[in-house]
Amino acid sequence: MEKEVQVLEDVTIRFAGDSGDGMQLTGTQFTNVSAMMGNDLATLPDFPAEIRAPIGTLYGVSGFQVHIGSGKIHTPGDHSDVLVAMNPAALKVNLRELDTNGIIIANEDQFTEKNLKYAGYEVSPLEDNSLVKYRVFKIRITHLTGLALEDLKLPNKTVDRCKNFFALGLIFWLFSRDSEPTIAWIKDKFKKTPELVEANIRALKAGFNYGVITEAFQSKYEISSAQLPKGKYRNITGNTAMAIGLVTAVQKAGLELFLGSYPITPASDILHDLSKLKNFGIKTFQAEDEIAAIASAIGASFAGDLGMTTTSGPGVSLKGEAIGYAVMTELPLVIVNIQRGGPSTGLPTKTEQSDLNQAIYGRHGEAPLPVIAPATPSDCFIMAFEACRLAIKYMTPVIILSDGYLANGSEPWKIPSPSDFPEIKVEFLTEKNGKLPYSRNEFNARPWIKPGTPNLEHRIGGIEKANVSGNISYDPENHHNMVYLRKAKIENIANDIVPAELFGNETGDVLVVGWGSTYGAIRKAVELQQSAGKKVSHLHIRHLYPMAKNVESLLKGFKKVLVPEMNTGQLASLLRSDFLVPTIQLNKVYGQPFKASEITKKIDEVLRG
Amino acid sequence: MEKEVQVLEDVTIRFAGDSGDGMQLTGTQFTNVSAMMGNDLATLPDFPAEIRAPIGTLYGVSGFQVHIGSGKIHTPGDHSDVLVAMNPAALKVNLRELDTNGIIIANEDQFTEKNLKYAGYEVSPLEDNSLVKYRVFKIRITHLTGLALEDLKLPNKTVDRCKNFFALGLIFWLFSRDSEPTIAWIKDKFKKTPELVEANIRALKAGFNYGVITEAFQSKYEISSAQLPKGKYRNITGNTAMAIGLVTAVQKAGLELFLGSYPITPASDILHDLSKLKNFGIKTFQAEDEIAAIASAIGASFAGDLGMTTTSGPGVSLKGEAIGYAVMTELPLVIVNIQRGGPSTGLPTKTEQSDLNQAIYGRHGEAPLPVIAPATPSDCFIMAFEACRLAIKYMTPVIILSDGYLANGSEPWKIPSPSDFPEIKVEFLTEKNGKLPYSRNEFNARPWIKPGTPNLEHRIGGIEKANVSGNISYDPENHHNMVYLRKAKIENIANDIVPAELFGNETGDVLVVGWGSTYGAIRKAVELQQSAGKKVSHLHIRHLYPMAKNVESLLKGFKKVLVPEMNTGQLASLLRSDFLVPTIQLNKVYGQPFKASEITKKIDEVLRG
Amino acid sequence: MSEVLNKIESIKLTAKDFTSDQDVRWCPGCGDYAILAVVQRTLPEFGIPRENFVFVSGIGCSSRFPYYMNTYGMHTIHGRATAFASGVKGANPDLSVWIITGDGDALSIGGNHFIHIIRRNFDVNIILFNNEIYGLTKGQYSPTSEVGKVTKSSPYGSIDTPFKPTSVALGAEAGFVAIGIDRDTKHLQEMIRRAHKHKGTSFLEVYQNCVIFNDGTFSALTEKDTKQDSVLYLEHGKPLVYGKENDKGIIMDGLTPKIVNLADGTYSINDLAVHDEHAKDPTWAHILSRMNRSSDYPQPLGVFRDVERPTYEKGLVNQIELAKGKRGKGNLESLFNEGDVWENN
Amino acid sequence: MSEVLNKIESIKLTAKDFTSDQDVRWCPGCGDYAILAVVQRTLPEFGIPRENFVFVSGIGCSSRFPYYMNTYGMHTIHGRATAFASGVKGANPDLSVWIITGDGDALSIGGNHFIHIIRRNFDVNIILFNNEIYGLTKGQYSPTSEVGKVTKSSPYGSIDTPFKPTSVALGAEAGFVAIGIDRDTKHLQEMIRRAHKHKGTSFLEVYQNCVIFNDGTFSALTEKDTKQDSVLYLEHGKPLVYGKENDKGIIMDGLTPKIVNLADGTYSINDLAVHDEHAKDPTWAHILSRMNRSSDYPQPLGVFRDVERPTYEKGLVNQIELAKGKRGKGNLESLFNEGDVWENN
Ligand SMILES: Cc1ncc(C[n+]2csc(CCOP(=O)(O)OP(=O)(O)O)c2C)c(N)n1
Ligand SMILES: Cc1ncc(C[n+]2csc(CCOP(=O)(O)OP(=O)(O)O)c2C)c(N)n1
Ligand code: SF4
Ligand code: SF4
Ligand SMILES: [Mg+2]
Ligand SMILES: [Mg+2]
Repeated sequence: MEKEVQVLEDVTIRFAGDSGDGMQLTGTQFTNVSAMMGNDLATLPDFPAEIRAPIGTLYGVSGFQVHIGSGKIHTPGDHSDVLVAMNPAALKVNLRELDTNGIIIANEDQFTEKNLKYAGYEVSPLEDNSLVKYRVFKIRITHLTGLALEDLKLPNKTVDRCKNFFALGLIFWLFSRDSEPTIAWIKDKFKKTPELVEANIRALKAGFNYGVITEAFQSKYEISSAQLPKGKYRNITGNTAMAIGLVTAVQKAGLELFLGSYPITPASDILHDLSKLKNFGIKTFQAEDEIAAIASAIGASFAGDLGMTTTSGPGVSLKGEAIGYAVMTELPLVIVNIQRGGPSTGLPTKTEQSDLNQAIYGRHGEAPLPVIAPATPSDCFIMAFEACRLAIKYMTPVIILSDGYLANGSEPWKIPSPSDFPEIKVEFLTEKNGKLPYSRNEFNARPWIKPGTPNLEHRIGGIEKANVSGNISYDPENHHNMVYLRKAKIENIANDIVPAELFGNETGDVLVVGWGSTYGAIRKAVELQQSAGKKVSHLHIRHLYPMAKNVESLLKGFKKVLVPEMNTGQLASLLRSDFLVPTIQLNKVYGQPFKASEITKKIDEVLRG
Repeated sequence: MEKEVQVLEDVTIRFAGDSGDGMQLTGTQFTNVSAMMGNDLATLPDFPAEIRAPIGTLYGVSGFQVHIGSGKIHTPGDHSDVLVAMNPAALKVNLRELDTNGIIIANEDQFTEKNLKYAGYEVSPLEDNSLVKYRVFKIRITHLTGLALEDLKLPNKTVDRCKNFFALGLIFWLFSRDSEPTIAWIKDKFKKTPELVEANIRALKAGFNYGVITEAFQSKYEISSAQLPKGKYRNITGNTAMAIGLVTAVQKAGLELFLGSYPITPASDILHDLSKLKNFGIKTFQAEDEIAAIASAIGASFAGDLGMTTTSGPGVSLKGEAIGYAVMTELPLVIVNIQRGGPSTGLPTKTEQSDLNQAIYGRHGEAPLPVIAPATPSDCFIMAFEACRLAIKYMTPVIILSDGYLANGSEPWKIPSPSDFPEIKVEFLTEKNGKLPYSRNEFNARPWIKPGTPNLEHRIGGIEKANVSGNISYDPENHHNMVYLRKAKIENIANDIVPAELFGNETGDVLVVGWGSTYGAIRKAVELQQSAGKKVSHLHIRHLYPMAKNVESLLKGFKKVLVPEMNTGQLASLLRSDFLVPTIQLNKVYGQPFKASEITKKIDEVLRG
Repeated sequence: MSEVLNKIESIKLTAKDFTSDQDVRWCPGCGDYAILAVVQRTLPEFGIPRENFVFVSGIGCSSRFPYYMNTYGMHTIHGRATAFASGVKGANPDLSVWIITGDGDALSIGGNHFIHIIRRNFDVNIILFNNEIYGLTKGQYSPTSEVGKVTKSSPYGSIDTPFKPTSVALGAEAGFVAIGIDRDTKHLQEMIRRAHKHKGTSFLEVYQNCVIFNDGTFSALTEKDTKQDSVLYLEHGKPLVYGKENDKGIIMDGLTPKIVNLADGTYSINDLAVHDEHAKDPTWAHILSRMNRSSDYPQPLGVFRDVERPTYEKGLVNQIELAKGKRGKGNLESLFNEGDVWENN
Repeated sequence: MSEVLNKIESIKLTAKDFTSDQDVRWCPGCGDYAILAVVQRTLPEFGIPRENFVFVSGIGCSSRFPYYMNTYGMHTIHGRATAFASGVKGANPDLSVWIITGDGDALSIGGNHFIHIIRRNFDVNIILFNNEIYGLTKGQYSPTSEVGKVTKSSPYGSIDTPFKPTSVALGAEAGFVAIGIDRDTKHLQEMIRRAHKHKGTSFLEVYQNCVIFNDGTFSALTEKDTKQDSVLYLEHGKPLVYGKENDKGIIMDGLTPKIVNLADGTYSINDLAVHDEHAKDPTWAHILSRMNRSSDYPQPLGVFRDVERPTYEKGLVNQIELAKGKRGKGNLESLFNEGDVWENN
């Protein structure tokens, strides 16, 4: 039976089920296939803090939202058009984000009395009239998967684990996706257990065929490929981009990478990724805690590697003393903070931007260092490279502020060529030539001297040091001067960074200023406003300290400055203090990224005055 | 021989010698005696980071400056009038602070070739003409002490240790001090070794008599007692005032005090003082590190004691994560930071105000808490009490920012009566009465529930919690609300604190805004300006977060706002961000307190525009 | 006294009284469930009012434990449970304090607080859920994972020599050291009783299966066909016998334990080493702590050492009483007026 | 190879070469001076170019040490020297890394990093200056101070049971454990040689007199009239004899060492326990670690244990070589293009 084909500009699909239902995997497969088919996209994985909460519970629901389209995609979608709900809890938790007239694909087999009760339903929503606003497809996914695999005689548990591929197959059909890449992936993934290869492929095909054969769906959809620039692409998460960016930088610097890290959500994947890359000569050291992690990284930098440490907010709270030590000893160091919901343990698997103040101020004494923040998943690559560049050139620790949303979210990445990137110049001092450990070059940086170099033996430490000689100094004036010298060294970086990029006109009614992962939502909202003829521009600050030199004049070109942040106003307060400009804040501390519509609405409000 | 007696309004004396020369003790004795004679005063101990650096070296010089007077004394003196130099290094290091025509009392016996070399003198400054600007008295203090004790047949080393009392005796004579209190002190201090009692008293008297008998000094001086309000007084350092303040508060609250602490300069003395006060039921726990120190204090607060922790900047850098936990669990906790020169190990024995940003922002996530700072040594008592009051009433951690100068400096303290202080109301929840662990009272505080209370069993933790129930909650809206609720709770404290006190008119040309230990220098400078008819006022901010409600309007009453700080401008940046007022900064990061003259000069400059 | 006894007598709590209203959120099949059930079942025996229990934990799957206990509880920060608990017990020595921690929580980030609470000897009970993996962060190797272990953070195998937690504890002056296992709940219950009974820091390591990230690590100790040849149950005063047919035993050859066969007649039960929990020196316990799965020896389960010394909180209270006796109960008036005081008239 | 040997041969350094231009800032009479002198005197023997030495310390009087060595040096932060040093050695295994630390630095705030570096077995040398006090902060009790010690922070006497540092190290899987003392510099020199020679983490505890805050704590071990009856010098393969007239010895009674008199004829030297540094199990070293000043036993000085196992940095390097062999030397082009890649035309 031929079905009607509708062409869509974009669609947002949310896969939701129990933590054990494989929704992250399903979502990732859909994403990768869509990316390979040339769509632009953005994703939002959303999983519980529990590893695998009891089956059927509301807090055990794991979701993965993906927004694909033929135009530029900035966000994972404000709402979803399609919800795949593997059980009642998944339906309950995600329904409010489903658009009216949206499609629900529900695994009917899981709408048992017990599961309904867990989800807090008295009556099955599939049976009462509560879902009239939506297009509901109840499908016995478990049962149908079982039938498809019947003759394989696999244990029930195994069969049950294949049902996500049935759902994926169905969605592949519905959105005219190519199954081949996923089939290839299954073959590789399960190559050691051929029966699983067979089972999963069968489930996938059964789901696909279910779409083809049954009368349930009146139409299928197509999303043409996006007008992305020509080139090779891959889909990339922020954490992977970060890992690759760090490796690229050390290679371009001709250094070795030493990572001292302690696992923590949502940063651990960088450690995992880098641990795999031992063939790049990368040394990963899983330390006993965050303090040892950073201390070992600083030790490694002293010895001539580029030391790095990756963590999240609670880890940074522990590293403050050592960061100050790196400031004092003026050693290169890269500190990656994948922010999550705080304070304290907070919401470990949710996203937030509330560690900006800490990055800038969170140490005793005057301990300035550069703070930068990527704007999108693939920008993590760029900013990782930038952090290494600054650390080496200025002999300083650098903090990169990413967050849970960037870390796990993904987008298509136009794969560059390694030769697109400049070498990072490293000059180890090898001969005295009149230099001392705290001599200064034109950037106020001191020389980097590797142990093992004859005649340059020296000692560094956390006590205040005399400029040039680097010897301990308790001299009052020297201390004052060194405090200001360290500050000047960092502030001078403002002369060495790309100007902050403005989207829109240089003057106007409202400037929306953002940083970090709010980029997509702000950009989309501003695009909408601009196409509605509003005098609204977008300034995204990727260098937070020091800021690019043009920030001040840009701010002053607008009647109003609106600062949306996933915190209570940390950048806003920085802007007020640095530039004495009044700011209007839009703050959301929901553990979730902004929706473009929320920002659009606020801009409207600000425009109305 | 009767000598001329001159009456002075005030005098500043600096005792300086090797770390082993007992200069801190000598200075303290002079201070205490002067206090008892009714002078107002301020002191500035200044000692090296080394315990006892090699004899005669410049970095081994230990100094103690005391400024006494018959008027109100705000600072330990910009310069000294008298320098007691026990060796060449002490002379060298301290000469630049001596006023022209100032008195030098030098222990001639120590001006040996070796010591001169250590101090970097080619020729003895006592012999060339380099000291013509001063009134120099070379006295063979070591030799004369030896003579005085000759028949006691003590070991040389012991005799040598008595020479500081000779110097003290001479100074006692010169400034008409009463020797009796010091004699009593010697008797008590050395009661176990009667020969030392005898030796030290003899040395003291020998010094005194040297003044009486010799022709060296033309005149002696008197400083009449200050017009301090009637009452009982004692001389008190900031750290002792802090310790007593904390004890007073817990007694007034009917609680027990649990101190979890790890030694660190310049905070350790609070731990020492409280350890002695076990008879107040105080539990002091010297933890294995700063993290365990604060963690144990939070545990104690959970169990119903008032938990406290005392430290300095490096310690606070380690406590960030646990502080955030106390914010999240809303438990009372007092955190005392005696600031020192930073960053990193910095200048451990020097003073600085560079941990303000850290106090306010130094944790991951949105983790607001009250930050307060005493202005003078005896104000440490008041602010310690205030910290406990706020912690208990608002169920929150509170940070007190003192510094090395307040900690070791001293001033006369008008001893209050314990009954001058109000009770601090503590209501442990003992019956459910419809309340839950995160129910709120009118101050947004949650109930304090002691383990051991039947039927109120509950669990707290660092994961975000549902309001009222206190159960774990991953709900996005709840998180947002809780972030803002915690913030509102703290900001509301602005309604419950004394208005910031203005010294001078409410409007004018320049408002000098300070916080912490710069109080004395600012006050003196502003007094001078005012008496010169200038429209200058002084605003001292003791509640830094939240600030008193009147701060904004006071700031706006002046043409210019000048903010002197011993950092690079942390309060100034806070004022700009909070109130959008331009600030003029005066920053000094010398590890030393401001001089009143430095501030006066800057005010002149600002007035000139 | 009899009143107190009456009060204790009259408390008849059950496991249900110790079950909180919170849903248990571990993975289905996780060994943590069994340990929770045993603790809930055992506490009522102690005759302590429910409100006097405090469970303190760090961060990790295991550290969620306090939420499921209907007692007072603190879910603290990673690695610091022992430090928080020191404050709880120090502030109120009457509380029965239980510390719940994991191999990562106690021995990686929390190693320092762990050894310090043990040397200080607060009277608390530490239950370390050792699954030899980081569960909550989804499967990295821990300080108890074996060399060569492939995990997310050790794709080429771990190169860290693992700690033996009992050796660490003994090196830190532990007075009570025991090992139990999730699957032998009867034995585990006895271990919990013994930990409670010991005055001072009791350290109980519990082998716990993480079904998701380290399934089956302890299977040799729990599966029917291997268990009896792999486990050596310790009983005070009893010789070290084990094996399917009780046919194996341990003798001491100088300082080295040796496995002998009791079946072939060369050795009899009388030749075997005899377990002594109360040996004054920790040497015997130390020897037991070296025998574990990674060696050829059977894994000893039971109480390795149970020797008391003064507790920290006793010392603290005593000093306060002493000071009050010596200096009189603290009085603000005189505190204010200490030192050199003068009058301005 | 011979070139390297030549290079080594040709290096003829002296103590002076290892002396930096910084003034030494310890109190006159401090035991630290002697240790510094011994180290400066001993390093030239190793034939290692001066630039290949790195001294890493924490914070404390003792931790000022690196400033006085004319080598590379890091004076780090309190308690973390071992962690910094792990990075130094991990980054460049060719360096000879020495960690200088105090009893507070290593065992109080730094306890965790201390036990972890030992279990990982980086090839570094730890010298712990144990003066049983916090020197730099002016005299608080430390984790090695004895119970009852009156200090600034324990005016009523410490109630903390002290650690035995060697026991802690052994509990953490130490392969090399030794004790020396500031006043016996010849013996100390030998200990430093031995520490250097051991491949893996060498832990050398040095008793050090703090003249200002804890003067004379070790005097029983150093003063002429008590020394010989208080110290037991360990030598591999030799019986444990000590005493003014070599008249005392140690026998083993089961697992318990006993002091016996060799003079009255009941016991002869052949009855005595014989020291074995290389015993595979750490039990013997553990027994020695329990004998110390606080007991009736003499204080053993010397190498307690010297047993090698693979070092951490070797493992790290091996994995990198392995990975390069298996996957080819890392190449950015292919790293960028990993996974599902598509072309947009
Ligand atoms: C300061 C800090 N660092 C890291 C983490 C992340 N983290 C949480 S639990 C954990 C390890 C858990 O392992 P374990 O203690 O063995 O507990 P399990 O989950 O296996 O029961 C880590 C690394 C954290 N929450 N806080
Ligand atoms: C984070 C931090 N906490 C506390 C201190 C203060 N502090 C410096 S050295 C020291 C202890 C020193 O004792 P030890 O390690 O035994 O060295 P010693 O001075 O006795 O040689 C302490 C507590 C510090 N510098 N940093
Ligand atoms: S991850 Fe492992 S330890 Fe954690 S709950 Fe699941 S099975 Fe248990
Ligand atoms: S205080 Fe003690 S340890 Fe420190 S330098 Fe002086 S004598 Fe040595
Ligand atoms: Mg674990
Ligand atoms: Mg010490």
